[in-house]
Amino acid sequence: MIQTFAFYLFAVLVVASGTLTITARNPVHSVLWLILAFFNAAGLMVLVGAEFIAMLLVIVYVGAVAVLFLFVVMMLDIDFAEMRAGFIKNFPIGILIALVLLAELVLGIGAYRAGALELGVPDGAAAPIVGESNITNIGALLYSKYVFLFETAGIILLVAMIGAIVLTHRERPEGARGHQNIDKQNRRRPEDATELKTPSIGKGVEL
Amino acid sequence: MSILNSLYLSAPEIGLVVTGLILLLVTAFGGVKTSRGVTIAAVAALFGAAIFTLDLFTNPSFALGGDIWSGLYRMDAFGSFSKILIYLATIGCLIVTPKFFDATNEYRPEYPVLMIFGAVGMGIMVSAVDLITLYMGLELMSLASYVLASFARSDERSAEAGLKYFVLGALASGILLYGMSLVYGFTGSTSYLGIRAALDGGMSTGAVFGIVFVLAGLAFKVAAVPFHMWTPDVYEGAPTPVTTFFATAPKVAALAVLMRMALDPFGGVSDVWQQVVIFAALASIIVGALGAIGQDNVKRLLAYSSINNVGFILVGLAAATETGAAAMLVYLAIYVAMSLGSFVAVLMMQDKNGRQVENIADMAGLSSSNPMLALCLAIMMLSLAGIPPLFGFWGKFVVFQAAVQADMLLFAALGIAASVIGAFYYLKIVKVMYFDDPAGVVEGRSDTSRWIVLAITTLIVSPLGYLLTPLLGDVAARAASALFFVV
Amino acid sequence: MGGFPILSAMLAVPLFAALACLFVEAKMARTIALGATLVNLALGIVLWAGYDIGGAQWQFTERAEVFAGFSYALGIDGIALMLIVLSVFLMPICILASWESIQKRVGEYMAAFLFMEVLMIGVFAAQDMFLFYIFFEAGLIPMYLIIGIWGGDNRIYASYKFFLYTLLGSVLMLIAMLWMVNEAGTTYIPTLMQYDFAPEAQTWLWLAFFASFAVKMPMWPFHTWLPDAHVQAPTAGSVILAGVLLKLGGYGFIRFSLPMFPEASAQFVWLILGLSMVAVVVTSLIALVQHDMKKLIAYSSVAHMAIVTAGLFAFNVQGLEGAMIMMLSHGLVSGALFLCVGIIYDQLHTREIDRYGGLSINMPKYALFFLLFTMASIGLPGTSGFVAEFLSLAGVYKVSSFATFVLTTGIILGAAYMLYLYRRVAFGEQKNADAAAMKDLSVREWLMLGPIAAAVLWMGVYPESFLAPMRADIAALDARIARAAPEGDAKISAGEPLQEAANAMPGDHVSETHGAEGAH
Amino acid sequence: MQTILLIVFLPLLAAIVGGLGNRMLGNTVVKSITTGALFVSCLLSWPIFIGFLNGSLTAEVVPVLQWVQSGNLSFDWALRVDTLTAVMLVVITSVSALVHLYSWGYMDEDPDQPRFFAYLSLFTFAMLMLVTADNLVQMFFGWEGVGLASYLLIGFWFKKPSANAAAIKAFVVNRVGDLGFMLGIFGTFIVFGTTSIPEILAAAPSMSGSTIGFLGYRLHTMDILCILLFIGAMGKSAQLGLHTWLPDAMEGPTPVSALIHAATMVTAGVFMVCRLSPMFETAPTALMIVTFIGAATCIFAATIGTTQWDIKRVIAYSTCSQLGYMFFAAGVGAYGVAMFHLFTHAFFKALLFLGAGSVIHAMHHEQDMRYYGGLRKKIPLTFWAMMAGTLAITGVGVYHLKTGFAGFWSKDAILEVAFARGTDMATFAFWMGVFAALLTSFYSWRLMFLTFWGKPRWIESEHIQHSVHKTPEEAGEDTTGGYKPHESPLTMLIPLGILSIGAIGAGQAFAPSFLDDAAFWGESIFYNENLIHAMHAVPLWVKYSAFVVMLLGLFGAWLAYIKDTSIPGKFVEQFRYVHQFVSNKWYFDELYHFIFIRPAFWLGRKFWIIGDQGMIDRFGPNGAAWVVSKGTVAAKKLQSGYLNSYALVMLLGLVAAITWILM
Amino acid sequence: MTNIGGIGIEHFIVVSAILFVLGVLGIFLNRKNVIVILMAIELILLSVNINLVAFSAFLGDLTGQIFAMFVLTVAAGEAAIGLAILVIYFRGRGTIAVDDVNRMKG
Repeated sequence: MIQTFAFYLFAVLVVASGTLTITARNPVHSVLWLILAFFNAAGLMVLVGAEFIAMLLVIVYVGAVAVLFLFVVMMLDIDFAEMRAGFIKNFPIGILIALVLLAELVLGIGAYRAGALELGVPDGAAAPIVGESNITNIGALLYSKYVFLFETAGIILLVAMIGAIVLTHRERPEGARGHQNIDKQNRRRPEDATELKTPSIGKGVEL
Repeated sequence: MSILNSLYLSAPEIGLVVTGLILLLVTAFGGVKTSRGVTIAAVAALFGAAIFTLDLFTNPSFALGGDIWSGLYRMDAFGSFSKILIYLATIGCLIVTPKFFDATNEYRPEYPVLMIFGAVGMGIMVSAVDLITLYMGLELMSLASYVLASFARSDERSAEAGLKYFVLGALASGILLYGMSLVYGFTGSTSYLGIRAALDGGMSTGAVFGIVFVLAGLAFKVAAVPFHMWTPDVYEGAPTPVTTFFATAPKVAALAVLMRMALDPFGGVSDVWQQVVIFAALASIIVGALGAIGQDNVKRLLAYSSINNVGFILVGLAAATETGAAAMLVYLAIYVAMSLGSFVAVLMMQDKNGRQVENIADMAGLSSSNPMLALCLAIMMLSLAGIPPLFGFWGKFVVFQAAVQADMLLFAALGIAASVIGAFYYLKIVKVMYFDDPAGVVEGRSDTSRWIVLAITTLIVSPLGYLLTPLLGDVAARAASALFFVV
Repeated sequence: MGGFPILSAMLAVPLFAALACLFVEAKMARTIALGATLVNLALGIVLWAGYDIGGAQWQFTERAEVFAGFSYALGIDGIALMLIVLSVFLMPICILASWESIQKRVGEYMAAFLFMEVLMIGVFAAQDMFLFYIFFEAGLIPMYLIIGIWGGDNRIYASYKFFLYTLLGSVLMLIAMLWMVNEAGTTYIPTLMQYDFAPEAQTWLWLAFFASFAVKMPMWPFHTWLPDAHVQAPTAGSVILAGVLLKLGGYGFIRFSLPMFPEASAQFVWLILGLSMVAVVVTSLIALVQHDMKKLIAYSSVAHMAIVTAGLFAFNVQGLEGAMIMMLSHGLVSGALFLCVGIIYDQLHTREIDRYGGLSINMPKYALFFLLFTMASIGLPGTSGFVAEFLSLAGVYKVSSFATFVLTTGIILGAAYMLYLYRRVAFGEQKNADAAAMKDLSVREWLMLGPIAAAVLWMGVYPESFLAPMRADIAALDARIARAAPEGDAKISAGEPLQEAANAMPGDHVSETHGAEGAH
Repeated sequence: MQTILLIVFLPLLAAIVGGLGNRMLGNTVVKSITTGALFVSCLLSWPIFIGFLNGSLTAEVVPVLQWVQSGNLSFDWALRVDTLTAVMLVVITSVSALVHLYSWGYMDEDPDQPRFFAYLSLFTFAMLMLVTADNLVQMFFGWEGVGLASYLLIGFWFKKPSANAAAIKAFVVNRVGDLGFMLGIFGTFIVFGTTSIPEILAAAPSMSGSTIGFLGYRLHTMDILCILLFIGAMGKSAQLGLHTWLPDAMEGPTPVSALIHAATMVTAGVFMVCRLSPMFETAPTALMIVTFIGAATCIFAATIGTTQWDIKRVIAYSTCSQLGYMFFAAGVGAYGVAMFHLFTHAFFKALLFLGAGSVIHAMHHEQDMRYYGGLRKKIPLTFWAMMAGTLAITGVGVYHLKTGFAGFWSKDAILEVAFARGTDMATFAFWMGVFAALLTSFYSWRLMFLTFWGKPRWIESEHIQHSVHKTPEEAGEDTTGGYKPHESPLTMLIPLGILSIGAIGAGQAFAPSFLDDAAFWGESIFYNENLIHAMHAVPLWVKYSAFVVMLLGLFGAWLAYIKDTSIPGKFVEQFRYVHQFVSNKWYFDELYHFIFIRPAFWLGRKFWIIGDQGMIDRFGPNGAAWVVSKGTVAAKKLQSGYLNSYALVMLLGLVAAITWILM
Repeated sequence: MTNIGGIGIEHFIVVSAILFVLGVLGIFLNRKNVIVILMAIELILLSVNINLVAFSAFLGDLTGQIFAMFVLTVAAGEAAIGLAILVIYFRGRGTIAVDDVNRMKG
């Protein structure tokens, strides 16, 4: 019973916050709604016993990705007032198609008729070991069967990193605003930074 | 399969990754000045990978390879064939790149590194026999591609290209993934073997959805209509060497994946997707041709041309037979040569300030100012149009042969009739170069490496290419048979 | 001829010459081109001389399985022999025709022509269907370039039209070929010529081939590319276009459509005859009102080609041989007419008929040649045109008297437009000083026109030379299609012969009058 | 009999040498070669003719060269010599030789003489090929060859637009006939499986009752074949309907008119009907048509002849009319008679033409008889030659004296045989022939009177004005304008003399052989002995009818052009419309112009502009291009550059695919 | 596992489908801001993850969860690249309004 209630709560919330994410005028609000959606989705995952993924979702998404979004929204310094509201001109047809898709998905898959839905039969190779925790089970698989992909995932993150750096990193030319010479900064001594002046009274200082 | 076996059979990818990592270190410490060295090293690595793959391909004991990495990955003739093409195409693209960035001085050693990782991603894709592997490989390739598309940071068009590519690519990934999730749910497996077995045993509506979503996601990668919209913009906006890359290696990878996906896990239910593929093929041929006709920008034109050609390749897929698959591979191989050649020729056209000439009108009279270049480009164009005796004809020939053998006569007739529309814009390039009065814009001299790439591709595309037909046909047939080899 | 691969040699000579031409300067290119075409002409003569009339159907065969899916199989029968000889005969003339008039990009021009020669010979010599197709379609490229680079003012439109129109026609044929090969399991033309396809399939296959050959011929209403292409092409381009390229369509019909799909061919006789009839009347009338010399001759080509198609689909020996001779004859005659136009075009740079006039006065030799070719074009007996027209129409008569009647009106209309042209160009007052100042034939032009004139007369007076090599092949073809031959409308039914002559006088009456009047 | 090879090919050789040698050889050499060759041919021909005349020679075929062998259709170059051919040989070579000679004088001032002589010789060759043909195709070769030569010679003065137009007209109208001829040959080939004339003639009776399909109708085989072939003959012999080219052909030099358009080529049709007479005899309907056309032409041309002013046109219509006689003679079955008229006609008509040429020569190229008059004394030799010709054509002769000029023998025989034949059509032809004889006499004498009698009216001629550099006003009372007509040179007079002999004596000399000697003709034509007997047995009034109408014509002409020259004016006044109709040649040219030529050009333009450009191109290639360009615009529009719409299209595709599959 | 307190797999599928459609809608109905599009993509990936996890749970097979984990990883990388591209785009153009991203078209 409580599970049913929890499901509907999370489900309604995730849909609502998802809707608000894409409709909010202010991108900051969007990010926040997105975070809410993630939380609720994590709740749904917990409900089916996938605690590890749920936690991952919260940590990776809320902790990293969403914050990254926020960061960029702030950084880009967008004049939100200028942001045009409203939707594109083929809004009705877009909505219509989306609804058709939704209807097809929902009806087509036959999700509403409980019991009529036939899931596949797994071969059991990745069946969870009964009694072990979710995280243990996942770990066991991840480092044995999926080790190849695990490594690949690493490469993907590496590429993402290289990409982000290559794209955004700017070697600022000497003298330009924001240019930093780390060597120079390291070599800096107090005596270089501060100069003691003994100004005569009433004369002021020549800087 | 033991872990050693797995390591051995995936050695090309592993080797490339290791090289990539080392080069990355070199990059990190050496900075921009290592660019050229890193490029050469990357070419060498890719070449080595290609040789090794070739060895795997020709080694009889690995004729049909086997599933490695716990059934996530398969070494077979099909994968090897595709990978060799991918590596060679990547090499070609890498060779012709550095000079391009001379004008803006934006070349960075990360470029070859990204290419290597991209190539690895493609390698993984084409060898994947598990949805997850496929997804990982695809994303590895895609991420590298997104970055490469926006590599020319000073060029606004490059950024826009990257952005469009990224957004739409991510959407496509989303569709693909959603489909994968459905397939997983309704077949209970992510491995191709399991999926095929489950689908052969009967298919639920959910699985159908999954199949369509997956194929739609892949259609984006191959740029088939109606998932082609990104292509012209990205091809135009991305730096030309990157466009060259997009038009070749990832195309091969995406098509190979599509083939494997359609014919292996979904091979038993071909009636589900066949009609959709037929439609996509015809639509691609027509839309590609129509779109190309109105273009003033040669890169954009070639983008539409690639859509057009994908349509022809899909004709082979629509046949859903082994000959069809072999035909697609033959076409792919020829297409890579043609595409590479045409883009390199475009790359070699620079004005007196060293800027890239992209406007078709500026190519006017190229045949008088630079006859060899014009000749090569003309050969490429006529070959792309599928006019014999150029080798491009052979590609069309085999795919339509496959379609005819599969008794899809009307489809074949429509497709080939639509190819005439396509011939129009290829002729337009020839016309501009040969018939129009010189515009005197193209001036630049190009370096030897590009000439070499152009010469090789031109030779392949020229009638001499027909001498390759037995070899190519044989190899493609072997590769295709691997696809139909049911364990 | 022993083992010498003469057909390959004929392909190789111009091919290498073409490659050489790309890299040398103008003067050298001309020489190379002329040399190569002359060598090929010599080889062609050797070929003709070595052809064993009454020997094997396919001679000089060569075969190499170097390709996947098709083979490099060459070989000729009498029909192909004649067309090859026509091609190699016209080529040196084309080169000569371009000797002075082409001044830009000479190397490329010569190369294009030499490639053209390779492809033409290849088409006729190919024994493999896909090899044929490759040669067949490849011809578009050099011709496209020739029209587009060295053509007239509106060359772009013409070259596109030429290229795309003919391409569209031939791609459908490719599909049909693929199906046939799939069905019959061979690409070898001689085998396919004996293969019996199911009649229902034949219909579609025939239509697909028709799409290609009808455009190539060109048959009405697929002809509109031809006037444009001819008008814009340089002289030699027109010569080759009219002389050889149009023959590819006829060759296709005779090599593919008829022997491979006899039933379908019979089924579509009405279509062919109908289109041919329309073509003869309509295009002849159109030719009558042209102001552009080349356009006029181009339209006349359409009319003449209609006779070819009609003859081919007459399903009898006369029709087939007539059509073949018509192809050869038209190749020579229309080629020569285009040369005639080219000769004066080179001097005055206009094809406008009204700009000329009275050329007989200052160019008598030219006028004589022009007259000869005009007469050959309208089928004056003694020239090749007559033998061609006569045989094909005699053949057609066996199928349909009505078609023959309409087709034969072509001889009236043909005479009208050709003589009208001749009158306006060669006769009349010298209206324009510049036209009046034109020089008569130079030695080079003599060398161009003379051989053609000789060939035209030879073919007209002693066509046996040309008929003999084809006889066996035509007979074989006739035997092959005999089973489907349509019934003619003549259908003679015997009746009671008249007992006496129409103007017989009653005998008794005779004796009476005789007795009364006596001898005169 | 290998001489036939020489006879036929010498002119060809001369033509080639003369034509190609042209300016290189010079006028005199070319003229000598061609004329010489013709005289040799002529001299070789007469022995053959005489040989047949006295029965010492028999029909023979001399093969020359294989021509065409295609399936069961084969025909070769071969020269057939029989009586019919022999008759034609002498006619052709004699007239041709004389015309060659005549042309030395007539064409003396022309700059293009070699070309002229080459054409003449070429014509002779073609004509000889025609008459020696052993098969229909070779006959057709000659047929077209003479057509070519005729075309070239009519258009010899190619600077004159009228000459060019006439040349084309001649060729094209002839081609209309050729259409029939060709169809006839094809049909013959279908029916008999051969084009060899002897074989056809042998097989013809067996096919006489059969029917054949033609243009969707079922017709009697032999009738339709003969009609088709006769259409060819109509074209060449300028019979009613296809006659329009002949008067215009007078644009050519006068010797040409004499040779081609009087003596030889135009009679080819008659020759053909005679050659194929056994075949025609199996086709009653066709013969009816031949008779009718012949009779109609005969009277029709004669009416026009009475109103023409151009001296050559009068003779041209006269030719047309005389050909009509020949045809209806053939039509009623009297082929020998037709050939006889052909034979005599060749002499007197050539004579008339050459005489007219001589007049024209004398009158500084003026051809309008209105500007002649009183030339009798100025050019007496020409006058007497013309007189001989006129007497011949009008058929002066007295039956009971058994004497008369050439025309008397042949024309009267035709009238008699038509009467004797007795059928309705033949009787119709007879009456037409009689009436035409009246008109013939009238226009012939009209010509003579206008030209040689009366007062000179020369100064009104522009040609004369040009010559004497005076206007009529300046000349005042002197209507000669001071112009002095001069008699023609000897080269022209000699042919006139020789032909005069023919015109006077040919009938008398050869009538027995041609008319009554079945052995003379042998197998070469269908010879109906009974008919000839019937011919001789006609009533006396029939025999004298021609003579009477001749006198009437003479009287009428004398009345109108000598006695009271105002009569023609009054007559014209009275019967304005009739005169207009007749003098405008029954409006045939206008009619043809209206129903054939104008529509042809109109249709040509419409087919071109509306058909080719407006329909085929517009909806074909250009239409396709238009569709493609619209598609291009649409494709470009779709590619809007907006991410949203790209995503939308992707989604659309996805939804469409799903919907498609689910449905 | 067949259901959790009456909640079957179909419920999860519906939720995920709605989220998926929302994400898609977010992409093509948005004209304001490219960042929101990136967020919409995250929504799509979220829907996929819900699907995968739910299937995994109901199938009793961990593959789905592993898959979801990899999706999460990749999504993070994708977000990083996306934002990086967005940044350089903004640097060049000074705007991230979706409507302005149409320099290239046709």
